[in-house]
Amino acid sequence: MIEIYLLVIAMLAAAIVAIEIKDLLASAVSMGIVGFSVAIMFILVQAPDLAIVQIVVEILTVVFFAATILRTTHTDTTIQKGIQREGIFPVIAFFIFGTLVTVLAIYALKDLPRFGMPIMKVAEHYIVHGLNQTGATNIVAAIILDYRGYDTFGEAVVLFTSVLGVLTILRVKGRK
Amino acid sequence: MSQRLSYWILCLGLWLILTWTFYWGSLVIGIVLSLLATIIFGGYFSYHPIKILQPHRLLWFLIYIPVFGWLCLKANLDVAYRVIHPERPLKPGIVKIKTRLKTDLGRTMLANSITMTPGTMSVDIDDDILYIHWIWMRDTDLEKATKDIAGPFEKYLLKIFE
Amino acid sequence: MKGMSVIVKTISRILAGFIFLYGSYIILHGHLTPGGGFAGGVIIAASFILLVLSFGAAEIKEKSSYTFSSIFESLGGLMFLILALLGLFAGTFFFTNIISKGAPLKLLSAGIIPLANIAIGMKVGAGLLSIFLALAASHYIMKE
Amino acid sequence: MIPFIGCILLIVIGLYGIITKRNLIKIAIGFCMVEYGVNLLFAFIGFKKDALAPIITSPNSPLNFVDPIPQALVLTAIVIGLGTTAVMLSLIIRIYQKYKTLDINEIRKLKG
Repeated sequence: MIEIYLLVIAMLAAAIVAIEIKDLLASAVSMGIVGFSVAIMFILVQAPDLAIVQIVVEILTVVFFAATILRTTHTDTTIQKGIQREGIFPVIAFFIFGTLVTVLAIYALKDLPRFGMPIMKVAEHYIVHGLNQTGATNIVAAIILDYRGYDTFGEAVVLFTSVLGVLTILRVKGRK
Repeated sequence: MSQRLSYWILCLGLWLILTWTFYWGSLVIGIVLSLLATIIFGGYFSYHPIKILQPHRLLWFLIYIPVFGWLCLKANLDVAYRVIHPERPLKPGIVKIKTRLKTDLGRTMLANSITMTPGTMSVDIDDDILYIHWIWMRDTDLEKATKDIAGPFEKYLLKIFE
Repeated sequence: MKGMSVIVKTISRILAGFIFLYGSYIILHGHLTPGGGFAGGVIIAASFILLVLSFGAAEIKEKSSYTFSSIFESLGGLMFLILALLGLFAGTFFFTNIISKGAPLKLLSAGIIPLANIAIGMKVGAGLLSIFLALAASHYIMKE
Repeated sequence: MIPFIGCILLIVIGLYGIITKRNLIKIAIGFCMVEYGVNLLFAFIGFKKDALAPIITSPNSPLNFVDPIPQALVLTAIVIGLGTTAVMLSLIIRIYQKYKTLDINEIRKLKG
């Protein structure tokens, strides 16, 4: 349990560094630290599938960010000391929205089951009958590819659309 | 063609280690996948298969591992001594050395061995010239520096990879 | 983007195939062990990305790699759709597992799940590879 | 309860980046933070004490597993997140090519 608390603290610290630091490359690397601590926490809450995907996807995310930063610029020129006149409105907006989100989230968290004691009504059926009905011993694979195949299909469509979007945005000139 | 054969053997060995079984379905899939990996990536691989089959190279490699461990230990103690010593006897700098190894794999192994021993680090490589960052520049002369840094590794690597 | 030194090239030459094999292992054992199409597909994409990064974008034939990755992505999507429609053709529902389940805990079991994993892996890997080529490879985007 | 609050705090930090930062890459990083927070919250909700990962290792083993459904939902969400991040980054590259800056205030002034 204690290791989850420590990792949460490390993750929050790295997140603040990633938002606040001036060098954009260092910012991307700090975001990588956040992602890797998320991956370690996935292992600690017994989700190895998620941990594998998170680690690999995190590496690719940092590579994509690095490619973008090499294409554009290295330093964040918008950071300056003190609060300017034009910078005060976003801060007020953040305070309003941040407190709103926090209060509402904590209010909603009261309805959730306590940490470590989930309600598993549907999952019980999948766990007990999963091996007989699908033949897969990895219950997560059985759910994403058999019980909830539609979900995965929609995901494939979204990924296809995003690839299409990237190639369309970045192409040199339109076809005549 | 022969390079691809050696790469195929390596890939199949990796598959057997990963699955750790001789179940026929898994074996057939492993052979097909190794072929696929060889077709896609094998063209970049350049190590002659005859060299894998010669047993004395493997023997020299087995000898090289403890030798490397001993050199690494000595370098560790040396760096620790320099850190603890009150006067900090450091004279860092970058020196040039010349290697006798011809193959890419041998040069890579030499550069990695130099990097993994504490105190020396290979910075760049240009054909047979290596640029080494050294924590205690004993000599800046090319011949002497080569003898000091690369000498102990090169003896064995020449026998393994050439 | 130029290539890196001979050390990086030599190591990545050896490792790229191994990474590809490991990704395939993750995909094919997705119904038995942690992993599956998503993770394995990204790992396979990573093996090609390693080659592009170490040899430089000038070395690869950019046009043909785009064609290859688009073909593989479409193939993956098509394979997944056909697997889903198989249940409909057999007289039951969309996404029915109609192939025999086989013995549990063996590689060749679980009906369409390994095949669907392969389809997902092809789709994810090829899609992410083409995203990477578009973001990082030089000729396609801009002539500065 | 405390791990849940950690996730909420990560989401709020991401929100802070999105709202107050003026650099486009920082805004993209803020979106990534929000995504991580949501994924982690889902995985934490499914956690069960002293239970194993949902993988059957032998036919007669006891079925004391954590909740697999949040894991299955998050698995697709992670890869979709990478896709949306890639679209965001390509838009950033195009904006930089056109305006030669990443500052959104400058871009607003230069528009038109």
